[in-house]
Amino acid sequence: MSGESTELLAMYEQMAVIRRTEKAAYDLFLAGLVKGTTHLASGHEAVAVGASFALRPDDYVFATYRGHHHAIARGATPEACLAELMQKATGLCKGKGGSMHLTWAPGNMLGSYAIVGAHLPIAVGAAWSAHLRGTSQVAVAFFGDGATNIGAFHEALNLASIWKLPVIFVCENNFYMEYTAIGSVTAADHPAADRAPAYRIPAKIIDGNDVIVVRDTVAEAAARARAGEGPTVIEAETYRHYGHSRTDPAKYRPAEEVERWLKHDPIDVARARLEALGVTPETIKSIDERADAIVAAAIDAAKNAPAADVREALTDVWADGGSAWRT
Amino acid sequence: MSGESTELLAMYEQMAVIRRTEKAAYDLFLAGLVKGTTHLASGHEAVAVGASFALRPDDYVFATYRGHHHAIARGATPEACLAELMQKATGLCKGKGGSMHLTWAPGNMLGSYAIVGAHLPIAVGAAWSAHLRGTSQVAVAFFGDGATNIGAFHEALNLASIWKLPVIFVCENNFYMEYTAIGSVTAADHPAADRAPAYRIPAKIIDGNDVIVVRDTVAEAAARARAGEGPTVIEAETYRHYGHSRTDPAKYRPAEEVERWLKHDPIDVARARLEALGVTPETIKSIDERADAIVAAAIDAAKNAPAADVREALTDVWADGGSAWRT
Amino acid sequence: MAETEIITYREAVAEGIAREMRRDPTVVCLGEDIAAAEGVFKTTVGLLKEFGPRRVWDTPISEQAIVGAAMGAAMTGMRPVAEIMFSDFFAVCWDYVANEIPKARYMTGGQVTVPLVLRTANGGGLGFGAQHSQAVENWALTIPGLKIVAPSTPADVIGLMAASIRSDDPVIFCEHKGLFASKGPKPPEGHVVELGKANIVREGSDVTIVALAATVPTALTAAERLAAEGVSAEVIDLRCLIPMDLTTVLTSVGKTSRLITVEENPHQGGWGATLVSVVVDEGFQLLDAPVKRVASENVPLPFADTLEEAVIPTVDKVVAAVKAVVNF
Amino acid sequence: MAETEIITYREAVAEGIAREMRRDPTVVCLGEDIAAAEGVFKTTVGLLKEFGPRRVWDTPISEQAIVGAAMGAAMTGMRPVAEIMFSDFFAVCWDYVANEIPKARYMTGGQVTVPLVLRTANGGGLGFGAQHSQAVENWALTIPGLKIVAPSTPADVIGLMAASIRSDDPVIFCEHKGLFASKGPKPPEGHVVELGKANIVREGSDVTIVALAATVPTALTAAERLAAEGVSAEVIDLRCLIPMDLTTVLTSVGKTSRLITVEENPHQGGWGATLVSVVVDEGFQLLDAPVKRVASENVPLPFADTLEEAVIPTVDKVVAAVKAVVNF
Ligand SMILES: Cc1ncc(C[n+]2csc(CCOP(=O)(O)OP(=O)(O)O)c2C)c(N)n1
Ligand SMILES: Cc1ncc(C[n+]2csc(CCOP(=O)(O)OP(=O)(O)O)c2C)c(N)n1
Ligand SMILES: [Mg+2]
Ligand SMILES: [Mg+2]
Repeated sequence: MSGESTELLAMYEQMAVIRRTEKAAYDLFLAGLVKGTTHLASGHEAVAVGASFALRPDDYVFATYRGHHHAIARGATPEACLAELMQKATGLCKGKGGSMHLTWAPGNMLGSYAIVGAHLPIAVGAAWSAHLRGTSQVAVAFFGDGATNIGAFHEALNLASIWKLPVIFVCENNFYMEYTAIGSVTAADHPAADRAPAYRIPAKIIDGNDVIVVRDTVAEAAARARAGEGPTVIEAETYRHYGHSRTDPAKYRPAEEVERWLKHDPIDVARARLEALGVTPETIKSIDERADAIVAAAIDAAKNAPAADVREALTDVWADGGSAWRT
Repeated sequence: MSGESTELLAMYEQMAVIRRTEKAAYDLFLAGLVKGTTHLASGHEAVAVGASFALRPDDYVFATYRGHHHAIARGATPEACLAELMQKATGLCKGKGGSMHLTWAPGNMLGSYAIVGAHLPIAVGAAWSAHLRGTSQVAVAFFGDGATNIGAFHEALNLASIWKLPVIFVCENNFYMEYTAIGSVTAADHPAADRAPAYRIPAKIIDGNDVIVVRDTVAEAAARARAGEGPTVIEAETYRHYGHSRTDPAKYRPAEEVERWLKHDPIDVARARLEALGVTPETIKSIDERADAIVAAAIDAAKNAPAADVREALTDVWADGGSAWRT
Repeated sequence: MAETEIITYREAVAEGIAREMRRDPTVVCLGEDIAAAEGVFKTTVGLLKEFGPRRVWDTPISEQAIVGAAMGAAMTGMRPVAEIMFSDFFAVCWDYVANEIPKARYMTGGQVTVPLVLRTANGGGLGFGAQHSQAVENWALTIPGLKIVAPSTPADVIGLMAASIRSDDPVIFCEHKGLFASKGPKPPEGHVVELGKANIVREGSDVTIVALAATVPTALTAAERLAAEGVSAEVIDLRCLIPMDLTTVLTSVGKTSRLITVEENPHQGGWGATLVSVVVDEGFQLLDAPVKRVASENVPLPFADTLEEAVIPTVDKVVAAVKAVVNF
Repeated sequence: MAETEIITYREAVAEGIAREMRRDPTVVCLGEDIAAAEGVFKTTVGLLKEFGPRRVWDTPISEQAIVGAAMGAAMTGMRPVAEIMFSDFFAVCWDYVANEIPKARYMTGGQVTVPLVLRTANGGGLGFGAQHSQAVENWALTIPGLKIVAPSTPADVIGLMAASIRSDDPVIFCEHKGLFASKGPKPPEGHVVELGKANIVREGSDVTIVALAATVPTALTAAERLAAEGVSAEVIDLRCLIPMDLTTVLTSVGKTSRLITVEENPHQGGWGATLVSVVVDEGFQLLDAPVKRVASENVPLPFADTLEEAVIPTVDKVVAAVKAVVNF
């Protein structure tokens, strides 16, 4: 197989694993084994995986509450993610974060942020730090279309631009906030890309469901960033397969639109590309099966893991590991 | 005299009164009679006066801590303004607001806001209210160049645009924040106007020291607003004659730049226009003298007014006039 | 009959708003997903349908613009009711809540009033994690110039919503997420509960337990358990933090000589501290025992149910605190 | 000699930062007008000159970006010291202070640390009006996960700045505007004051007065006046709200049996309330008199000097409060 086929196959596998992990999260939520809330990223896989394959392991990634795909793309295991959702001691955050706060520091996936837009300035700060330390690391902030109307977006883009920082702003434009269409509340057709010129930041609007396009666009932006040329805005158009959160049936989306996007599933797109590169259906099938197995094992392991340790409630506030507020 | 000469003369007089009031504030500050801080608007007069002459008395005006000119342009007396600065009972706000919070509700000058950018969404709300009540009133927010980098700016412009509200955003671009040049921290040449397209709002960059230009530009924006065509951004270039606040000598500004702007004094510009319209130097002189007299009387009256009533410390928190926090 | 109709706390929110919108055409609503989607907590169901898009507005994710616009509208003749979806998000528009809205009237020497309501889903217990579970009524308490309301029953939601919307002062209206599904009688039309009147929800003689919002049912359950053990607890639903009904509290402590507060706020900076500090000043001689505050631990709120329960007030913790002061 | 050199509180800020910047190359500063202009309060004088533009950064008026960027840098190997020019402006970046910085470590199960300092000019008494005069250390107190420091002398500024910058936890560092011109001995190099250690600045036996930042000199002056009238007051400079040194406070109350707090925060939600609530729980039997809190009135801060003085704590108010509890 060509290098490109091998890499695409690896990306395909990661997308397949994410898809199945999200499905598992959904099913476990329905079964009452995942509590609180979840915001699933099925349909968004190509954004996380394409970006991840364009980045170095030491680059920084910041995500939103819809961040399972980014955690996995940066190396967190499906098991640790599901265990976190199931409030297990083996969860990514020991059961203290939950679905909305998946974090995987070993992969420099530095958190999932549940206040819309909050992580954009934080990512700018990581990029500033990389610049100060001279490491040529890049920071990437993934955010939704809805985040483009909050103040932090504006401040982050301006600061990144004037300081020419190595940060990439990747908008996962799935056309909806929670239940409201982004177009109905935004004075721009492309909520992120159309605003980028106001900060002298170059922008690209891309098919966020084509993992190759995402990878190449992020790679280019990362190269610019490492060359000291500053930030880039990438607006990756995509679509969520589930509703906004939990069991939202997403009735507010026109059936025709849903159908069109389901036909443009990022996994199908990648499969078609693989086939075009001559990868056999059997090879793809074996990958699918491996993904099935990985996630099935993850579900099992997470289910069987011990519950979060209640003593952890009072740890990890301070760097010394504790939570003492008085002396 | 022509109608235009008469109006220009009236604007000239108001600018002359503001200029002298600011001078008085400065002198009284040096004399220890004005305490706390002041942010003088000498040099910015044409923005306030030109706008005010383009507006209806029932239109809303929102200003910053650099807002003396807007209070006076909307009908507050120099006496009440100076009395406020001097902590007198007869002050615009009974001595409770001070220089940074001049407010003159009878002229719908609904406040001076000392948190940079905060009043932009508030002005949008007044415009929304006018729209809801069907009054065809317009709201105007005056703000500095520095305010264009804060989140509230972004949120205000987007909301105003999508709701097509009758609001005018007037940036008094004096090229500096406190002591730092706006250009050094802003990813745009024209911090307000260059960003307007990101919100689909039309923008104009104008000579903010030419009162006629200001008046006509604001009049046009107000007409658009009243016709239901939505917001406008006006970037009025101007310059402050004093430092940022109190006795700041503004050493951070190049001498050549200061000189150039002092030669483009809005009062001189208006005087030249008056002369071009055939108004005699004597007429202008009589106006100058009247302004001298008004402000001299205002200083006297403010000095002689009773000090703020200390009992007022515990009034005006609630609409019932009191401040009881418990029952 | 209307009197015996049962309604959920969640439904009471929409009902309370609707009643005021019918009365007063200047009442308008704005917020994220409140109109077409009828609220992510379904607390604005029916409003768009009944009152139309000129009175019920969906907004972008722009909390500063939402609350700022509400303020500007309130200053100019409207009575906006703005929703902040989760109370944690007050942090992104805190300038309006802390610096603008509560100070406008005072700074201008009384020239302007700001009659608005900022409604929000407040509090924990649902496993939403550290950024979606906070009880933030104590943030508002640090800011003079805000009325702070936190109802515990559907009837109070309606009665206090009426008083809040009619109030000429700005009101922070905390709807507790943990109570949305709870039920109670639907009050008759015209039901108004005056701000600043605590409610003695259970009479008792051994100890006074002061609670608010979701801690009221916690306190009541604890009181029942204690009754079985021979301890008679008086439970006060404070209803409002500002105005704070200290008369009712001090009167009760005069009777019981013992005081416990039950707060969802973290112990550091929680509302009970202010209340207790007044009682130990003005009511020092009334007290026969230490005052205990059952509050959340001083940590962010964890996601896992068991951990969250370890952090927030529970019936067990209230019972233990009461026993400690009663056995003192 | 270095020991007898006198320095202003204002100069101590820059000195304290500079000492740490010399020690540790990961310490960087950012804020509005802090570099070329050396700070609007002249608290960063000399930093740009000594450390250059890669370590001292002027920013736009973008407090969310300032504090957010500081957080991102802190998570990735730097020790940023961010200035928020006036503490009132925490309101425009409150999300970072309340929801992001203090929760990151906990939410991630300890995966990240956020070693940063947010410095700010805090407090009133200078006639800057309602939006530039607040003492907001109590806002921070409502948020578990922040260390809160508020020095009262130049030596403490330097010693606590060292401890704050070296701390692996986020620190809110409140520099009191009313103290900038005050003077005191410049401490020797290497001076570090551990966080969470209160300072007994005057010993006494009749009453314990707990103060913070600008209320420390107020309390000390009151103590002198009281001494002349035969009342012996012990004055504790709390120095930090978190960690709160309750051991020192409880020990002192054990000796004096009487407690007064002097807070610039409004009474509602002020830090003294939390402190008092612990004392009346754990130290109930120590107390011989009501506890009084001398705090700001529950109103926004007025501009006029006389009105401001009527609102904030003064020597007269402290003396009156002490007399009331001593004569109880
Ligand atoms: C400041 C803030 N406001 C509101 C919310 C509630 N909220 C959570 S997700 C969401 C929609 C976000 O939409 P978008 O940015 O497009 O991301 P998506 O969920 O589509 O991935 C909203 C409004 C929040 N978390 N934070
Ligand atoms: C949110 C906020 N940050 C910082 C400040 C401090 N500050 C007051 S005025 C000012 C400069 C504002 O510059 P600009 O907007 O250009 O207005 P100008 O003073 O030039 O009229 C700053 C930084 C503030 N008041 N509010
Ligand atoms: Mg979206
Ligand atoms: Mg300026």
